[in-house]
Amino acid sequence: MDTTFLPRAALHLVLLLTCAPLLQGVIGRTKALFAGRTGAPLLQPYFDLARLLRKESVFSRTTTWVFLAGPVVGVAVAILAALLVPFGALPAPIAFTGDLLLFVYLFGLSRFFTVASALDTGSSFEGMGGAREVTFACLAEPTVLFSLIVLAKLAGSLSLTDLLGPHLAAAWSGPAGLSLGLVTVCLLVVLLVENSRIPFDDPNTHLELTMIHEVMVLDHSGPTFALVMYGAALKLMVLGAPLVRLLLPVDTGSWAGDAGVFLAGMLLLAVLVGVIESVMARLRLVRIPQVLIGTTLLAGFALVLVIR
Amino acid sequence: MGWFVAGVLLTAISGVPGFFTTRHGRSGERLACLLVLTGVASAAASVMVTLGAGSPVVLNAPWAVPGGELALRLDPLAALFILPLCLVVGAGSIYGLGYWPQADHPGNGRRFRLFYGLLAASMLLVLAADNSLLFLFAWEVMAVAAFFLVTTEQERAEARRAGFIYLVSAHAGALALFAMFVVLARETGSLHFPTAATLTGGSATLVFLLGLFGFGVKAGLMPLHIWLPPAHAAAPSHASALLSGIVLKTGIYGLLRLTSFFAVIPPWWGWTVLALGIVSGIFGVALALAQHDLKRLLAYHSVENIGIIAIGLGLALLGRSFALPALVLLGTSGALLHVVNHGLFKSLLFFSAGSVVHATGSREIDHYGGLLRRQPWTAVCFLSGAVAICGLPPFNGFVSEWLIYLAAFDVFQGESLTLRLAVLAAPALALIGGLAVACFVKVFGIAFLGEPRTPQAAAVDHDAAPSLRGPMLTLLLACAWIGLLPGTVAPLLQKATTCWAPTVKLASLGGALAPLPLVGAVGWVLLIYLAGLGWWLHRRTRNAPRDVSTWGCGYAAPTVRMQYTASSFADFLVGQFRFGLRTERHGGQIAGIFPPPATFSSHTPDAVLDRALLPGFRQVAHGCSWLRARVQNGLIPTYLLYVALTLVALLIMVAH
Amino acid sequence: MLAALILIPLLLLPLALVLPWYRLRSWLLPLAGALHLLLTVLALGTVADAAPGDWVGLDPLARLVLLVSSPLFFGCALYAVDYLEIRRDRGNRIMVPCLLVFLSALSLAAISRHLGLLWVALESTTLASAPLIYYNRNRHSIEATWKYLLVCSVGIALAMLGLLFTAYAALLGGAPVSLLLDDLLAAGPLLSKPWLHAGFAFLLVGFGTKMGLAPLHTWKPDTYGEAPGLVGALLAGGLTSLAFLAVLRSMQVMAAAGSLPLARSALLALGLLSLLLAALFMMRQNDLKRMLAYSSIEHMGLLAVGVGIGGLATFGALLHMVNNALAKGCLFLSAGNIHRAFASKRLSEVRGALTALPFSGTLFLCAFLAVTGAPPFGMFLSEFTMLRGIFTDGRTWVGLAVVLLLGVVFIGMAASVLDVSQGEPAGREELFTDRFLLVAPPLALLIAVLVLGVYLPEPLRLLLEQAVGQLEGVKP
Amino acid sequence: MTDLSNLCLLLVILINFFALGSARLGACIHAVALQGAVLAVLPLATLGLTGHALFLAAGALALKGGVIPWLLLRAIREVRIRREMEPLIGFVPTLLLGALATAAAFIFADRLPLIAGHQGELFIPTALATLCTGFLLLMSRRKAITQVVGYLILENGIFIFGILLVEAMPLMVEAGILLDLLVAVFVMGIVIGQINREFSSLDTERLSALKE
Repeated sequence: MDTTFLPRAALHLVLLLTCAPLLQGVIGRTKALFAGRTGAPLLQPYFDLARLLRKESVFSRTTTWVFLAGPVVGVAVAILAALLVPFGALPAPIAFTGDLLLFVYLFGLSRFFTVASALDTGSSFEGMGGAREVTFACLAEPTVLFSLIVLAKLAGSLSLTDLLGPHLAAAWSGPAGLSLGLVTVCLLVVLLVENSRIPFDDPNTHLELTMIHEVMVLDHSGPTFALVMYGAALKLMVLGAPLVRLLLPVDTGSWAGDAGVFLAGMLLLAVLVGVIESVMARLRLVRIPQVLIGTTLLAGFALVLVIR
Repeated sequence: MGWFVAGVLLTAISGVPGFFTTRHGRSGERLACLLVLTGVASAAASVMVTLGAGSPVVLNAPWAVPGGELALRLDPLAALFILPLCLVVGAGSIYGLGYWPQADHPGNGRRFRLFYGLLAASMLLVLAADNSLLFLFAWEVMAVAAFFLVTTEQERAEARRAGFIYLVSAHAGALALFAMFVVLARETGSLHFPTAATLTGGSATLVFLLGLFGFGVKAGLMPLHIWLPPAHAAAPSHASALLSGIVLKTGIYGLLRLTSFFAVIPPWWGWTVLALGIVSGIFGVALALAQHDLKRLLAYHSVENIGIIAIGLGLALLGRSFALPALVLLGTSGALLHVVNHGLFKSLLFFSAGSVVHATGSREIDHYGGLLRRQPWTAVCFLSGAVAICGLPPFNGFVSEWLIYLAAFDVFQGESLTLRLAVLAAPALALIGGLAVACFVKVFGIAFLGEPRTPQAAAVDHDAAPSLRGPMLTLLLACAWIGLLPGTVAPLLQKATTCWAPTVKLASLGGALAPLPLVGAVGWVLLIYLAGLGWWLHRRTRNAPRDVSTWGCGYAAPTVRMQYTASSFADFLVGQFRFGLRTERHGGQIAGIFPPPATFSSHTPDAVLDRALLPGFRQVAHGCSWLRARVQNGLIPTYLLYVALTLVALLIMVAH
Repeated sequence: MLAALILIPLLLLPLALVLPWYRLRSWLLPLAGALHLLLTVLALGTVADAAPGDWVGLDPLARLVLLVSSPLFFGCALYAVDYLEIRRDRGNRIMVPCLLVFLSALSLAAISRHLGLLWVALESTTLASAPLIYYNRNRHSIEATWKYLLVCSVGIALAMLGLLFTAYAALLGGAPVSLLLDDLLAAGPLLSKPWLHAGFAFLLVGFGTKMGLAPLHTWKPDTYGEAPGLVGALLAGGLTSLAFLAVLRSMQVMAAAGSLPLARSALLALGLLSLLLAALFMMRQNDLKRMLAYSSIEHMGLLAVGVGIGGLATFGALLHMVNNALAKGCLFLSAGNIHRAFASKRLSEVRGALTALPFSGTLFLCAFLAVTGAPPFGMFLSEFTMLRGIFTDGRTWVGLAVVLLLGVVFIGMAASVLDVSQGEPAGREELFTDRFLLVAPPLALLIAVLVLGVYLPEPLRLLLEQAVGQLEGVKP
Repeated sequence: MTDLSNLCLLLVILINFFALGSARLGACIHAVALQGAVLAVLPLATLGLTGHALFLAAGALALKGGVIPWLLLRAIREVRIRREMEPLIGFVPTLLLGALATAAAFIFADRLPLIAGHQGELFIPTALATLCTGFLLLMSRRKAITQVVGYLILENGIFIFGILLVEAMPLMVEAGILLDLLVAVFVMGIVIGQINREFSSLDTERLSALKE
């Protein structure tokens, strides 16, 4: 632990905790604009969180402490994972060989508890949502690993900070550019799946039967629901960070500069997500596994490109 | 070493005194438990001393049988298997006091404890044996003892069938090992185990194939896993824990020991083990996902975990073939650590499953529900076990899988292009992990959360008794310890790897190669976060109203039958594996506007046993009886004809 | 003293014929057995090896066979007391004398050094055991007896011709024409090969029939299936060992004449065939005792294979002969108890022996484990030693085949035995329960096998070594 | 005296064929008795009037020519069975096979190395031919008694061979052998009686309840 650990960690956390909800706002705004509406203010997510925190929770008599564990783990994991991933050119505060696997498995942990807390309500809808969630996650896992392998092969290291290091700029133009592109696409798909976005899920559908992620949190209210939403926002940002770094591997040299670039990138990503959500329709449920397996194959192809 | 032998003997005879006590008295079982505890304690102590000593402790005494020799050898590799064995056996014997008390099982309790002790002792012997004959001796005793544990409730047809399948497959494996050790002896000229990395034999291929079969059957590598699910389901839970947690590992130990003998490892060995591992891992967990019987499900997860271990072992073997020390170190230590971990958390899971079965009297997951309120301790233990077996931080499962991942990534250090294909182990592991999460969320959610699905689940009134709770918590602590302080086991893994591959120059584990302490540290941070947030949320929602019913999308009168069931939870995911599983679905078709009551059930038979082996054997047996009816046709003239023909044949033979 | 071995049973014979008291007559058997055992032990200790020219005498092989058969007979004799007690309806007027004659003939066969004498003794055992097989007096038993009598007599007749051929080989070779073993061994190389080899073929067929090597085994399932348990034990444990001894004698002659490899390959062929047949025919065998008969064929096959390989394998085979006799005794006796208790030997009707007969059932299960070569029983050691011999000899494929067949045998046997012993007892007559003398002998035999499994006494090892030396044609 | 012995041997072969061909059980048994009697001549013809020879002759005459046939005749009389042979394969094929076997025996015997004394004598071929005949009867006839007859003829063949090797067989052993033969046939007789009681026929094909 060098002396700069604490300030760097602090910067990371500040960026994460403050800016995460903003992304949701941006996505919402983008969609509204596409739909020709004015839309909610950019800071709407903050207001929602504040309102929820002020409210009182109501719990089904079926639920137990596991019901609370879901949101808690979700937020905790997101914050912890943020310490393992570089924000743009800002290196991760905690970086060591193999931290990328920790990164992946932490989200596995949060999924475990999210689904568990959904099942805790005993509602068949939430059970259904949980089943779909784990299915898609299973099918997405190999894609993530393939992409990470490609990046690791390029970086010759097993730490996220090195994986997303300055060498990417050169790599894009190099022979590995194609596989980098494929990897980017795959990671984008994974981002959309993991954050339950169109075309894989519809965050603001109004029919429980069609929901995947949203249906799992039907019973949350007040502070716990605030945690759920906040966790979702953090997750989007944490999972988006590598993508941003991939797409604009710029090193300005100064912390402030790097942070700025990163934030800009995140906002662009949010806009992109918004655009996708606006222009695409939601896939039929049975199609989603096929798409995910397709992405896995893409990632595999990217891997083949780099190891030969 | 004297302590070790004493421990073995004590454990072996632990069940005997019980036969001289009254049929219902508790003294016998208490004495047995005490003997087992002292036995494993002394064995463990001697192993600890060995590890401290550094150089392996050996014992060579004469044994008056042809080729026999009482040769024992305790080295770190064996120690790594013996220590969890001692822990699980000890915990199991305490658990048995509450789970299988003599008072409730006057018929088979004493027999059970006799063979429990025998099994433990023979396994200790297997792990310490340094002579083929002694090894086989202990190996077979182990198999037979385990058979009697499986058929403890031999009045149940299911148990008998399981026992038969187990006994047959165990014996088939043992016969292969007979042949293997004999060929080995032909190479080395003696039945004493050769020293590591010395063997350069002509018939290495034969030895490896025989060994792979013999040990693979015991370890339950797909497609040799046939005996595993029925046996684990039929045995009493602490026997299942022993079977799944430790007995399987003797197969892995055998493979490790065997491969350690050879100076050069052909690449195809590594590839074979790796492929088998991947197949076992993926299909094991997929089959597990499709099960509704709690213990069968756990058994299939053993197949999966053996697969993970095999992946690590395969990578290590490749590392030796291609001379990559880092790969050897990571693969071996990953595999070994996973051996230990699986021993711990699988036993934990079986113990808690036993507590559930004990309380509800059913093994069907769909008969449970809402048990968390009724059995909080059991629920916590099962939950931690589940998190651990899914390889999620901060528990021990993650550490070992993490090491194996690192090994998989490490293949890029090698020059060979074919070797790099081994990196595919990583995505496979990821898939396995994902499926495992799905499966255990299912089990935990359906069994412990929601509302009780059946009257007997609702009627559960007691949590695990202290004699059950103690062992479970011990194992839980062990899991957490390895998960949060992985650095502490690194030296042991290092030593074990060294005595598996003494010729390879190894870096130090836990350094830059695999910073175990940091992993532990992150685990601690996670715990702190969880504690903080959880505390806050608890404070914030302490007096929130808890008397409303779950939101049923406007439906006012939901019943417990409406809850998502285990099969429906798994259905969507299992559907993706239909090509390999061939789940049988019965009913469930509804028609009309006002459909009549309909039932739906799905059942996933074992791909190898139920679909291939049993029908095949039926055919063969039929052919045999046909032939017998022809040859042994009961007519004296025919019989005399045989005599004449034999005579003629022999005359012709001797004429040349 | 050797003469006493033969005479004592014969002396008791008239007693058995005239004694009016049923139970006392039964007790004659243990008496004879005990005396015989005592004398055997003394003889083994004191009597020196036979000198050339003796008609009866001991040598390592003979000692081995005596050592095996005498305790086995004693065990069966003790068992017979209570057995005959519960079979008063059938009486023991025939059983006891026949068993006495059997014992006498058995000892004669074991110690005779004249092949003709050996032949006579063997034929006498056949004749003496025929009435024993007919003990149950029903259609099946009569049929079994007839088959046994005819097939074995024909076989043994062929053996006689084989002896004559051997003698003719001596005649032609200009050696002294005699069937004394020592003369033949001395004549060794002089014997004319064609006659000797042809003679060996006849001998092998003849004694092989008695031993029950496939495809000469045909009488075995019927006989073992219908004979009472103790007779089955005596046949499977004692008689087969004697027949094996006879085969070994002829091998000795072949070895002396320098045609050992030929003899070996012949035995190996028959042995493998027996293993194969036994393995296949044990599948789905619906009759408990017939299943045991096939198991006996399997073990005869193992012996033949072991001797057919030679060296270490022969050592294993001889050790296996000892184990086989003891284990088969236990197996047949306990199976007999189960048969009595359930009044049936159809697997479909026998269930849950462990629960119904705690002692016999357990013994049966353990004996099953013993004969299938599971430690800690002796057969594990002998089979393993045989395998070592086979592989060390470089016959990898033979070894693998043997292993495979052993596996098949295990599957077939386990299926039946587990069905019999486990589960809920169904349809048994309550009148039969374990009695001391019906349980103690098999238990003793089992313990003997157990001891041989964990400890091989030095004298026995030496004896086996010498016997192997004899077979390898090494002049003592 | 070789011509005498050869004559006897020829007679033996003829009797073999008669036994193979005859349809009447009684006749068959008488034939065997005659064969036994003829065999009794052989030792005297070859060995002269030695004690051993006399013993053999006497034994053969008494048992093979007398007692055993009498036992068999008594058996069939007691059990009052039909006197047909009831062959599994017809008489003509049996005869043909018998002829073939005999020819084979002669050829085989020619191939075998013999000591000077036995060159050109009929002993060995006859012995083998008789052996084969016995086997043929055993394998081709149904009735239990016929099988006993076959067994007897088999034994006769061996006896013929044995005459060549009297040195090898001391009296005691010979006695034992003959005794065994007697007892064997005796026991067989008893068993036949029992079979008849159980099955009311001597058809051995009924004796096929035990199979597999």
